[in-house]
Amino acid sequence: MSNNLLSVRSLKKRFGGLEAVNVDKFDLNKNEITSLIGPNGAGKTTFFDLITRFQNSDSGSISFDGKNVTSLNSYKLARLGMVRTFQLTRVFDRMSVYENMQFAGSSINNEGFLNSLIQSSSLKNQEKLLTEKINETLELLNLSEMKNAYARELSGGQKKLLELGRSLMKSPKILLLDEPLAGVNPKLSEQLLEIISNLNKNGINILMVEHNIDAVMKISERVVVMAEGKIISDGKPDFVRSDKNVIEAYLGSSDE
Amino acid sequence: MKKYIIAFFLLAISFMYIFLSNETGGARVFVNLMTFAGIYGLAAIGINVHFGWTGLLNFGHAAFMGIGAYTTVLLIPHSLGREGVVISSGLPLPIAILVGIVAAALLGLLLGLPTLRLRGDYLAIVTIAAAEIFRLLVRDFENLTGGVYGIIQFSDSLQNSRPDFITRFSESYDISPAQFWVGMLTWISIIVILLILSRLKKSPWGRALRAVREDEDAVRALGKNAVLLKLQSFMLGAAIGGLSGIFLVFNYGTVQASTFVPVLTFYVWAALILGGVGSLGGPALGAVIFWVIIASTDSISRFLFESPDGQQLAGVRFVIVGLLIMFFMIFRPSGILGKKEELLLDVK
Amino acid sequence: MNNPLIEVNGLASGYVKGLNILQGVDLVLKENEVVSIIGPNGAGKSTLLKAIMGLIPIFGGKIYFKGNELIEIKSHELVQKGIAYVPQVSNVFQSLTIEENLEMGLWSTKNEHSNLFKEIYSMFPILKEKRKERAGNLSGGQRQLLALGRALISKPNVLLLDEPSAGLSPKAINEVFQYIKSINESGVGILLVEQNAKRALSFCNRGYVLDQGRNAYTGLGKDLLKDKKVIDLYLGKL
Amino acid sequence: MLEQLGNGLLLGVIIALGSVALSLLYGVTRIVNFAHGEIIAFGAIMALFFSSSPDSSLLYLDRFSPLGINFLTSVILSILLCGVFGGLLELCLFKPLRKNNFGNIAVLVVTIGLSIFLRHIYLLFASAKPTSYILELQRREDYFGVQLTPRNVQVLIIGFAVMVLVGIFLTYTRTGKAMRAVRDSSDLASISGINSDYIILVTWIFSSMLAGFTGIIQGVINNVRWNMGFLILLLIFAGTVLGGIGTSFGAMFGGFIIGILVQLSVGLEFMDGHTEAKNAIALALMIIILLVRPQGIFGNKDRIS
Repeated sequence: MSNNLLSVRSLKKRFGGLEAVNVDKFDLNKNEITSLIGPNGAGKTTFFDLITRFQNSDSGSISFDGKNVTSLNSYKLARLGMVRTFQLTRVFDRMSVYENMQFAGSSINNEGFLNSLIQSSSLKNQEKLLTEKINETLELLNLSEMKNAYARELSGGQKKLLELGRSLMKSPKILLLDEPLAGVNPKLSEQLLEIISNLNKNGINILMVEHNIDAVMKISERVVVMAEGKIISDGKPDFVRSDKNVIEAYLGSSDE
Repeated sequence: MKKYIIAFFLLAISFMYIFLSNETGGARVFVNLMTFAGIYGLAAIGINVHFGWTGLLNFGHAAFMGIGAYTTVLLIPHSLGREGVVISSGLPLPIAILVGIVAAALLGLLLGLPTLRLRGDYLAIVTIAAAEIFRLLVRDFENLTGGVYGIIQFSDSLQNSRPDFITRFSESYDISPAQFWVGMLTWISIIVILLILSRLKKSPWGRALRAVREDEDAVRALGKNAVLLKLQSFMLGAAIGGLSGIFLVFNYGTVQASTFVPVLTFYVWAALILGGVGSLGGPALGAVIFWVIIASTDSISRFLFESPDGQQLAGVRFVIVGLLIMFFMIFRPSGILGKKEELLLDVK
Repeated sequence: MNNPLIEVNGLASGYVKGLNILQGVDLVLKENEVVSIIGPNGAGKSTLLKAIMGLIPIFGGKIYFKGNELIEIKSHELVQKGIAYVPQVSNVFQSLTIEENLEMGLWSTKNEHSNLFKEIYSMFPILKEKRKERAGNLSGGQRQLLALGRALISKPNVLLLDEPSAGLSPKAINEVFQYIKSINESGVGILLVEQNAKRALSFCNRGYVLDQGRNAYTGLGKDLLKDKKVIDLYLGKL
Repeated sequence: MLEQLGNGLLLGVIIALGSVALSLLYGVTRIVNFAHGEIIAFGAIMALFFSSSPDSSLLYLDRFSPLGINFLTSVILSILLCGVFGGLLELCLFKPLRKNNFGNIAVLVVTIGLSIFLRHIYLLFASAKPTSYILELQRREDYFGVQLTPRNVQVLIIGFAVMVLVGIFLTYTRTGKAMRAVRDSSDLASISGINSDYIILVTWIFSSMLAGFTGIIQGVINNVRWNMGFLILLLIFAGTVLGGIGTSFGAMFGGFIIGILVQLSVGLEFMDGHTEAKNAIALALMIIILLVRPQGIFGNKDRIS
């Protein structure tokens, strides 16, 4: 039990007549890159929304880091260290790259109305300390040159990087990446994969939804396959790759 | 820089127009206009915190202005318009003003709690409805608010504090000293509040509000309480609105249910859009230019009608207000001072 | 016989000016053909269909339908000309009944309706069974059939399909592909975007592989399926 | 209580009709139209202009005198004019905004400007005083314990009939179905061969005619004023929100409830002497509904987040 960072039990969500998610049991081990794959509409993003509390589940329970978070607010869950990105990249368009990072990194305390009004020297110091971390992270992501650009001026791939960088400013325990490689060119994809795998080596757990099967198989320690809201296969990449269920539902067989 | 030069010229032309079109009493007209402009500008600064900073649609500003005004006036010596009985006891004015501002902020809290979780256009409907509820209640509960007869004889609390030199200065230029004092206090408040706001805007809090304006879900994903931030912004803007309402009734010297009608809110919005949504000084500048336009509408009325009555004067004024709102929203949504990069065209 | 139905030359398109997702794509669909478009996510497959259908602005290149250039395309006029499109998501009117959905597909035609309904109903008996129900209550597979029915009822010459198998169970996928096959056999040219690349390539006559908004590989479906480079890049070594 | 029921039914029918028109427009175009009240007033004022006797002292900019034609003809002409008016608004204002990708909020602010503009044009052209149509005065009679004039009863019957017709129109006609289709998804509608621009234009015309009709009913029951639309707009919003914004049936129902509630609350004991506050109660109810069930009674949850 103590090895499970995240554990989900009989989680259900329906939309009208459609059973979007129905997951009996899902545990996430520490220090692994886990990938969630499956055809479009299999419920991966809904599952993401449910465990990050962006949507309410109909029934079931979620616990994170030993705490029951089934009905916790999404932002509180993020404070506990579960940080997500979005399938359609969500950067703050009319703020600069640097401000995007600043907002992510600044403490909730400093964002308090009174503290911001008074602007004590400790607040100013903390904001300065932030600068270093921002510069480091931007360096890591190769975004330093775009530091002062409005976020909306970035290319699709750069926005993905910025969103990742923003999440890193939170020093998360677990990062949930929703299609980090979607719309990213092969070269940048390589780079992103390397960054993700390095993050994992530095102790950040990764759970990601991704369609790029090659990338998934290369980087993940564990692959979970969803179809029609259910988990149909779960295991090491090699196991999943040869699982008959998976081939039928997702990878597709060439014999017609 | 170019837009500041344009703004400067607009102001200069406006003021020249006032003095040229009023050969006698130009100073009086100028002070009257600047006082109203200051009050509306202050109110617009409040809405700017809501809309420009946070993306919240508040169309019930009249309620915040009204609750600030009524609370303050009822706490100081006053008399109800119909009965004329003077209630001479009360709190000292500064404390009453403070309570008025707090009351406005609390109304913001009350309205914000249920509605800030909803989509933007719902907030617009709810705030306009809340302002109407406020007006109807004020009108109906006559024994407290004076209803349509209103409250009178409360200005002394403010005018007693007027320094002698103001009075002497006013008299030598044929200006109403009472109005000059209100106007001066209003513009001093604007400067103080803008200083505070410019500090807040650059602070982590101000940054967080802008992030909320851009994308609430992303804010939440980063562990920030978007609803709390919106609530704080809503209360701050409401408080500023409350203060402007207080100045408004001291400028009139009376307050009735009809002072805080919905069109008041629309006037303020027009000033905001004119000056530039999101910019710091834009709302105040917008209010000045707005009032110059309003003042010059009377000559349009005289052109259209031989001897315009009150109805025609008001009609022409508001026709122009409506046109201004539409015109700027469509062709220059960033207003005179707004940043082009922060255009609000695509706000959903 | 083998006249081109749709011809796309150097098409550049995207949602916002200056950010072209398609950067010069060429493509030909001939009569009676099934042509599939595959490629990694973000390659511009769905965007290509949307651009042909006039749903997003075109910034360069040309599109021909039966030899005539399409200028300032309006989607609803294309339907009259004989192009039908089944989008990937929100492809049925949820609050309308099945019958009303099909009726919407007939909006632009002045044909005798009752026969067309009969045809569709005999092709998809499940739709007849549920014709008075709201489309929002259908399962994913049934929705896909309804979407097909809605597109087919206007008797198109060309059918654009955007990932018809997405989110369906293996059984439903088989069913949908059976239908697509028989639709094609009835003389409708099909342009198929599929994520399930192997299935698509083994199903089609010819295939186009897109990458980053450009043509990467083109060829007969069965050749592409064996092409080592294509396997390496997009099919995986499964 | 019962003596207010008659008034409640009358107000209910006005608000229900207004809500249907507003809700239909919102559903198809996503525009929260604050100028809706001004279209309502336009119908009422035009009917007044057509039907009042030429020598009556209506202002009309001191230059135009009323036409003094038959009331029924006036009503029909006014409703048609409202349709033209709505169509022109779409073609000259809202369609260009849509083509330039204006966001919903920007359009909302534009409708507020439009509302102020139109309302005060009416103030300039028409009388500021409440004015009645030239219809004979009638005495109230007892209908099953409800007090109404014979004309009130006619108005109620016609109002209900129109709502039923609207329902039939939306459910069974080709255009009605297409309106619902565009409401579901305008992209899917256009790839089905429906010209969504055309449907939106039809919706504007249809909704404006309905609004004009609402205004005339309001004028017959009460009177005509330049700001009559704005005065009732908030109650119409309340009705729409109560029923669930974007659903026509919900809007009808919600509007009706609001109307009856507003009038019945006059009879409540604690409301004694506070007649003005009756509208406040309906508006407060709207806020409470938003708090507990933001999608309204019949609304769809997807439409609110």
